[in-house]
Amino acid sequence: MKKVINDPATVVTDSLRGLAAAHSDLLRVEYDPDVVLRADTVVRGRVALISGGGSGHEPLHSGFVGHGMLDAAVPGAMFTSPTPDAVQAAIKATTVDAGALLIVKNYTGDVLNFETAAELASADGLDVRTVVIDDDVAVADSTFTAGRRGVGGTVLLEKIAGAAAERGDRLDDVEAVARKVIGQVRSIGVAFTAPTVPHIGEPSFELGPDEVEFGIGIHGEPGRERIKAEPADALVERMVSAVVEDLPFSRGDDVLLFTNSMGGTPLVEVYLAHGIAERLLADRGINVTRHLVGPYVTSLEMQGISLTVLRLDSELADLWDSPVNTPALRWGM
Amino acid sequence: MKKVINDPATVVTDSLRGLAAAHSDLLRVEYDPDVVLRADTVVRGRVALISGGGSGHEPLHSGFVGHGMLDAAVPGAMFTSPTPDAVQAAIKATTVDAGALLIVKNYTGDVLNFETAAELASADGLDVRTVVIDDDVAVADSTFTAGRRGVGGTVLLEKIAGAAAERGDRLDDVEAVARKVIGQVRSIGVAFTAPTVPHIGEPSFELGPDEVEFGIGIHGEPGRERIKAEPADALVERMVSAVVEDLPFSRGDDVLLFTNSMGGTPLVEVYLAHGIAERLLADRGINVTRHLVGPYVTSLEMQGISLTVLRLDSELADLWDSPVNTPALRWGM
Amino acid sequence: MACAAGDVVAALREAAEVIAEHRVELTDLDRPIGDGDHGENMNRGFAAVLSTLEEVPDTPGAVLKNAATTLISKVGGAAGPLYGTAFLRAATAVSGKSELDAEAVVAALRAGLEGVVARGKAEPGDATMVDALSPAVEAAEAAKGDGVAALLGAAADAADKGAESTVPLVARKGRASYLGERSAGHLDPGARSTALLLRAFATAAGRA
Amino acid sequence: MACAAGDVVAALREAAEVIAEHRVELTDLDRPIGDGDHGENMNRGFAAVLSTLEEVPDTPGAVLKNAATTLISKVGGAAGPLYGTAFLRAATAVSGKSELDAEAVVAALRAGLEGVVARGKAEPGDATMVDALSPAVEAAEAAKGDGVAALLGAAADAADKGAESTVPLVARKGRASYLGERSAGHLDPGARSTALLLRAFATAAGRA
Ligand SMILES: Nc1ncnc2c1ncn2[C@@H]1O[C@H](COP(=O)(O)OP(=O)(O)O)[C@@H](O)[C@H]1O
Ligand SMILES: Nc1ncnc2c1ncn2[C@@H]1O[C@H](COP(=O)(O)OP(=O)(O)O)[C@@H](O)[C@H]1O
Ligand SMILES: [Mg+2]
Ligand SMILES: [Mg+2]
Ligand SMILES: [Mg+2]
Ligand SMILES: [Mg+2]
Repeated sequence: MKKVINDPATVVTDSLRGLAAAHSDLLRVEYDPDVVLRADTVVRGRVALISGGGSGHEPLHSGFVGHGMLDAAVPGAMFTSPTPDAVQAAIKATTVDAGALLIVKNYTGDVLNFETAAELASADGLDVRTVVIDDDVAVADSTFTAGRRGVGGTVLLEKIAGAAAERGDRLDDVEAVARKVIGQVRSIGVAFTAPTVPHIGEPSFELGPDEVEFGIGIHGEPGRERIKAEPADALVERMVSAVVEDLPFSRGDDVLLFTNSMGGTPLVEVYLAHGIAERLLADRGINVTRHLVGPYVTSLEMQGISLTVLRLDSELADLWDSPVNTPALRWGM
Repeated sequence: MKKVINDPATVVTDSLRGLAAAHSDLLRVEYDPDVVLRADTVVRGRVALISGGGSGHEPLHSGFVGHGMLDAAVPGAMFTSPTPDAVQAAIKATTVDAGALLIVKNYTGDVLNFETAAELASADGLDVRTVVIDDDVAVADSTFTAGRRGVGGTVLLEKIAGAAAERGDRLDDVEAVARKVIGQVRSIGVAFTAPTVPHIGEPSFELGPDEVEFGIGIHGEPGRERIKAEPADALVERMVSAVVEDLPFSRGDDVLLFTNSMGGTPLVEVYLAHGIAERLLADRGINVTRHLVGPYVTSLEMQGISLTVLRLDSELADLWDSPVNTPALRWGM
Repeated sequence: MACAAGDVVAALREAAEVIAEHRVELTDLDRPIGDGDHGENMNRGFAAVLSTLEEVPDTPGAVLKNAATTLISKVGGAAGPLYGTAFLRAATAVSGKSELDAEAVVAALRAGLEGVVARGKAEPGDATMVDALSPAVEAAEAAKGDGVAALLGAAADAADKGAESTVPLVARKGRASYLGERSAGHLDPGARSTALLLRAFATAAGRA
Repeated sequence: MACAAGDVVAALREAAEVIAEHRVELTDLDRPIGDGDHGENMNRGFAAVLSTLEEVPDTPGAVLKNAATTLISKVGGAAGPLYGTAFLRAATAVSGKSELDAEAVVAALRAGLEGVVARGKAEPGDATMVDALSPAVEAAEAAKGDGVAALLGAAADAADKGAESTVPLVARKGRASYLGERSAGHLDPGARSTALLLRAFATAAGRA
């Protein structure tokens, strides 16, 4: 394993020091427990939006702290949920009178740790709610399983809920818009290689030279199915139909299409996939009116891509378009 | 080789279709020859800023087309300079009365092809100049060699010259500020893995499990020296001193520090390196007043990072801060 | 024989040592069906527990409660809140007592199991730590007439078997469940760590 | 024997075929010391030249000029403008002639060499295509009394040797120069493609 690190045990904290140096205008970092906070001061009457999870998915979540998006991000160890004390520290630093919404990706660890923190904060008299995003159609949704994972849709959720919080919506309304996004967003991922977690030092799984994991998560867990490598047209068709048939999206829908690099896949391929996906959606009468392309929800150096489709109405489109100023997403200011 | 492509022969064009779909507000693409153009109309009195080169370095250059940066990008085949007819098409589409500046990375192929195009355009009565960026300190600069390569500094040059063109500077002045940037910017890169060019299908070079190429370019050409893998502190120190001693940068300098991912290195490591580099510069009394961190000048999926340092004065800092709106760099609007 | 606070401390020391020894094994078990961090998570947590054991509180319950808080804040992942809750419920079950007899140890184990189930909603057969802990509690109950060391030995044996029983199962909770049918054929890492912890407790009790 | 436009076309067809056959070899030569595209570049260019050869212009110079324009716009990289310039200068050197005798062929080769040097500023010994082309021109000059086919054969032989001579050299132009000392020990891909082109021309001339 060759990586730009000093010590697997300190890689997350060491990286946060660079993040803090690079973006001191937007955010500040507190250490032990590690939390990333908006640089501007906490505002009375504004709902605090907080997210977090295992590290290794950068820019998720720390790169989305700033105006119009997250008030705090709580980075856990690599691929490991942060602990409740860190989440509590983020809540304490950002939450005043209007309460807080915690955005949690649906993994047992994240759900348990964030819910524990929310309970403890509620016991302190704060109105702290959690929403759990579970947009990955690769996982069968059933009460007999841990349920679907939260993946690419998380970025869209953080942006849209962040815009609602920024414009002063009350907690009920921020929560409602968040639940609307969760209800209307679906994702699927594929991987060509496995990520290497620093403290393990070897790839999380092995793939043959023409094997592809279909329905991959973002933690190096293998996908739902192993398929043969195929041309981009066929692969993207497989992904688009998995996503479209799930919600299902229908003819006439306006959608946001988000084509994501899992980290190691070059941008040239991500745009290539995006172009194909847009065409395949258009063939089905689905209208892509908003676009996002790039490495936003990654799994370290894993090669692969994911597609996320969010059905838009005018409220969601407006919130998406609202100004945002974070290290990784910025427009309108 | 597993990649999201249909055919190595059409990968660049196929990818441009996705770029065009994703950013129709900012740019439009013309095909055969392939050129990426600003979506808004050409303005009389404004210098056209054009760059380009082999593909595979995305977002360079296409991702920097837009307000305050490039008027056109000319993407060649993978790692292969575009041909003069494509550069001429870009010149014709963007250049009115104020002339054009071509930003060329110093590779024999790019220089020859862009200069040929510039000569042909000059013969048509247009004022077309070229500046050649050669910021890579890994290569010995000598009239007996092809000279230094153009690498990470190219992004900073395109941003700053783009801001000068946007505010209406005359060609002489845009060229002068471009030459100032070229005179004050230095870079160095390292690689842990080699990129795989689609039409070749295998990595460009082999590296042992603990070998690092020091002084790498961005085309899969091996570096100047092969070293043993070492902790981030030592590696970044080696990089910082190569850069600082070259210009040299001195105590009291204000600089922009740009820490770049070569593509396959996760952001968490890039920020980690950035934090170390900032500290090492501070130790030398060099003041980092502007920051850029991320995958901006890549070499497909190659793992590695580069450091670029630009000495700032108030003119360069102002131009850096000016509004920019491109797919890959955006602020102030 | 009954356990005083010092005995619980000794058991936790033994647990920390065993977890450290099996760090790589636990992580390797978590790689094919999870995200390859269970050994790291457990080791980070128990190393932290170890570092808090210098000052010994005066009751077994207090020792367990400190361990619970440390595990909740240091382990992370799914295992952190689950083991944290288990230790917290165990602590509550025996709070106030200065020594734990066999009855009390079984009550603590059962409370721990109930805590895991309350938090994680897993049932036996879902291929989780519950598959080790649940038969362990039954075996402890059955052996409680033979004293603390013996009942913990019986619990550890049952946990080993229970952990083995996860191999053919299709996981229905935790990350492994994302794999569907592909999760079958693997030993659940959390079940294994539960078995290791119980074995460590039995070893420490046997020594006392 | 002298070459008419049709003979130049035949030579270019042969060249396109030889380049296609050696595409992988040229790319492999470019990988350790360059960016691994020389075979692709040359093949893209000569395939394009081939596709323009249906309509034969009436002079050798016109055929060469068309080839030059196509190479400039299709090869890309360093080799594109260099070979393009070589063909353009060669075309200019023989423009107007309807047939090329040995003298004219040598003049065309020499003009091509001068074009490459004018554009690329490489000197013999810099480990570039100049190391193949420069001795080839001298050999052609020396053999011009023996007719076109023989002088091209002599040129190809000299180019082969010249290409081989780049192996021990430290490159001073092109991408290979970035490697410094590490560039020694490799055959320069452009020198190899020059030798292949001259061999193809000699083969075609031998057939005519
Ligand atoms: N809902 C659950 N109920 C009981 N145990 C669970 C549950 N989810 C996960 N586990 C246990 O946690 C173990 C994984 O722990 P760990 O790897 O540390 O956390 P994570 O899965 O978050 O990376 C699994 O092997 C399983 O035994
Ligand atoms: N300045 C130069 N003068 C002469 N030949 C050169 C020069 N630079 C490069 N070459 C030739 O070009 C060849 C490389 O061509 P190619 O791989 O197609 O282009 P690129 O280096 O741009 O990828 C080298 O092997 C060398 O023979
Ligand atoms: Mg985990
Ligand atoms: Mg090239
Ligand atoms: Mg795990
Ligand atoms: Mg080349």
